[in-house]
Amino acid sequence: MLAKPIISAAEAAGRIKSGDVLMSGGFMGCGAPDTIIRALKAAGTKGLTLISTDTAFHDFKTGRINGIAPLVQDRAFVRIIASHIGLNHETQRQMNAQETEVELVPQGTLAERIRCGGAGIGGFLTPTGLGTEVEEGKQVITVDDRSYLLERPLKADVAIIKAKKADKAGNLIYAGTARNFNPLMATAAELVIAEVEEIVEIGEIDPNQVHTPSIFVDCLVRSETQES
Amino acid sequence: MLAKPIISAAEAAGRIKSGDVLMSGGFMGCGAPDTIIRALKAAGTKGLTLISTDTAFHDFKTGRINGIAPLVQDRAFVRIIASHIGLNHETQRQMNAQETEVELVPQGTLAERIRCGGAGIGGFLTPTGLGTEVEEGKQVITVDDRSYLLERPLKADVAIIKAKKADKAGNLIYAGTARNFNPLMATAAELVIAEVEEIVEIGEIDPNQVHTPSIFVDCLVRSETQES
Amino acid sequence: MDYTPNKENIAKRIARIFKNGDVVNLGIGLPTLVVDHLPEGVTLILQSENGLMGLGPAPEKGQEDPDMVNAGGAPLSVVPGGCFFDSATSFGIIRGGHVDYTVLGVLEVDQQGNLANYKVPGKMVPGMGGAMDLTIGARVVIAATLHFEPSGASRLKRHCKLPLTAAGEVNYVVTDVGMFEIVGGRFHLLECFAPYTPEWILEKTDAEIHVSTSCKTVSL
Amino acid sequence: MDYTPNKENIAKRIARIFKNGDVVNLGIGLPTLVVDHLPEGVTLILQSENGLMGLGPAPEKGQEDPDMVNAGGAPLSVVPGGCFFDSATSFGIIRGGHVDYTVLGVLEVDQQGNLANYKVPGKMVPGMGGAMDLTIGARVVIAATLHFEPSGASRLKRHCKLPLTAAGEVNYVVTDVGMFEIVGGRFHLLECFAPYTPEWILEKTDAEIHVSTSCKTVSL
Repeated sequence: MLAKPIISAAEAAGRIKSGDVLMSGGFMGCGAPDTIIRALKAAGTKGLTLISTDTAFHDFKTGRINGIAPLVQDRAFVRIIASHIGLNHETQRQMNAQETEVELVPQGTLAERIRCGGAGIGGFLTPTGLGTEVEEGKQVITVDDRSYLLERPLKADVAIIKAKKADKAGNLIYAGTARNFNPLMATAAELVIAEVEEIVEIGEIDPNQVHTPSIFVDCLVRSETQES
Repeated sequence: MLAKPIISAAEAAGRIKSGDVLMSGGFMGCGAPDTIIRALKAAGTKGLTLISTDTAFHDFKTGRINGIAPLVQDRAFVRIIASHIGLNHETQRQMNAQETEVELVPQGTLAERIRCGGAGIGGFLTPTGLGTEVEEGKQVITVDDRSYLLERPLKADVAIIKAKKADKAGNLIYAGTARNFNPLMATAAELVIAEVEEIVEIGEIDPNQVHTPSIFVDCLVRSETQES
Repeated sequence: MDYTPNKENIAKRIARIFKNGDVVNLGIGLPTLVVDHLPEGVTLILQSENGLMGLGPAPEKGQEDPDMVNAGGAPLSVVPGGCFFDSATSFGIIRGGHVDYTVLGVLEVDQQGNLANYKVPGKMVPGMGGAMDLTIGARVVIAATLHFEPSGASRLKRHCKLPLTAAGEVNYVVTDVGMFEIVGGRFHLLECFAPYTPEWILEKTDAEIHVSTSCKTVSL
Repeated sequence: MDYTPNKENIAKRIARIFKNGDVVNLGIGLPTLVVDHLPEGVTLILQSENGLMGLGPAPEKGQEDPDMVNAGGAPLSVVPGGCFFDSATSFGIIRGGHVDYTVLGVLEVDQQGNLANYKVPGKMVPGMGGAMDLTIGARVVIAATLHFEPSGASRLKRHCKLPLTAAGEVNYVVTDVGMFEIVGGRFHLLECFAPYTPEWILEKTDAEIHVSTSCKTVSL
């Protein structure tokens, strides 16, 4: 296996351009690529479309903010596709003020749409959302007397993901619930940048225990603990 | 987590009834649940439908036979759904003699159909098979000017699978290419019987390294090396 | 009869529904209270839709692991024999019918089994998160709710007015006055919780309720 | 000019197509010969559809692991940095366009890019295995074949008569007489392999072939 480039967070941020569709891993900030997010904030890139299961925490009362929320705060996104924004007051504010377009997708459907994007599947039939607002504008297909919504794949220009450990080839291992959408997004973007806490030599990861095969990963960024 | 019953191969075979749809893991015999297959052969159960990626090796010239092939030899199956039967002379003989109905499915489509069966997805759109005999009788759906076949989920009454290691709760770890269809089949059957080489205590498997979560597994059978 | 909201009673009654080893997903908020009231000998396998089977108790202060949170983003622990997975697998488990029960909060629930719990248009639009998939996918859907809104109106309705989370998927509603099953387009009162009586519940609830012939009064 | 079948030349020429690090799935049989002819400095990442990235050389006698076989059921080894996955993931990789090249055997290939390689009705019906997914999914599809059938007929056709593996998906055909690209409903001869000449190939092949203006004669 060939080694992948290990780049700085700033270099990673530089590869994300205005107008890009950006996928970001993380669930309420857990498993978000914080180092890359900080660099992207510093770069000041705007005009992005975000695909993420949520927009993490941004609590106007306590001031708590994490995950992708600092980029929402900076109005980096013109459009957000997510399943939940309830704990980010700023995302809700932008949506209600019609500053940012927000498309809400059931979480399981969002996960599967990303998987389909990565797996070359043109769409899938799910019962989720039948008889709700989610059904609007979608084809209803009946198979064996049961109805389903036809949901379509999602792809991105760039995915920024976070793993616990990588080997230099880019094989990834996630920890705990920090896995969430990260392995799915790794398959569904043209450019995949993985932030990792630890980088080991090629051959040091058990081939049975790889969560994301190296071929999905284009480059690696080392996690940096935020200085406070 | 509660412990799952550890049963004998004969008990496992006893839970498979004539008329059942049976999924069996294994790829050319690698990762097949051989101990359960031998017990099922001894039980003499007939009238089954088999879903398996292939029917393993059965070479009339060399006599080599492995995996699910001994059950094919015994005419246990009235119907076989598989992607490849080219290295099992007996399956081909039965098909050509119209003794056994054989439905050939592209391997990726077969894998995804089983995954959909386990994941509550009503069908999926794949380009695989377009413009070929596989298209016959299937709905063609066009999304964004690209055509796809609508393929439907597969489920089974019983899945017999093979893993390297289990804990007593039924969490499974597979080894090498013996993984293949086993984790998919674990999700898509009413009754899932896992044959394993090693059984460890609950808590001894790293929760990050489980391939099949325990809730999919109904009972465990210890692998027995065949006496020759 | 006076009505005093009592979330504890809802959790107590729901906790008695389960048998040992059931796979359960508990929504954030009221539903999570259920684990505090499980009978002796009943251990649930708790699923968390963000990628965990075998949710354990909240870790002690200082023991939190940033890589382990529940679906509300709060720290969690995992029980021995638990495991982690990605979100597609997690919702495969949910949508595929491998979760026995889900317990979800309620804004409105109606006698057709419709549930509204994710959106008040123009006011609160947090997004459905995993609720739509859970409601469709879990074998049994339990709606857990105080019987009345602060206004005094019953949360059990003839027809939900709010946007639906799922249509016709709720099996049971457990409130702080009783337990209801939804079958054939109406609520069936299975139990009323002392001191409330079937007559009182029927009077206070603007929905079609059939008092089951086996309806009992239960002290929680 | 005499024709002598030469599988080695096919493998040699295909081996020169790749650049270092390409992800490649080689079909069983002739295509696997390719690895023996890779130029210095070119290492491929070989995918095996039964669940492996990083296929290594066949293990030595006695070193075979029953849990490690290739898509033909033969023992394999894995290179450092390789990994295993299940069949749904494997075909997600294939169908999703994450395999750069697939090299597949041929019964017939035609000038529309149709490939037939899995079935001779009434005679040989082994099943398509992963070939249909590979042909649809890989970014570049290379058909590898002796130019002629034992009967002397060319395997390059105007129209395939056998059941198709995939319609219009083949990009290149490499035979033992030349290398062809398929564009716009015809074969384009890019190279002919000495001692064969474009004229000889056109004469012997019943298909529409355009000799590329840049067509070279190559000694393999």
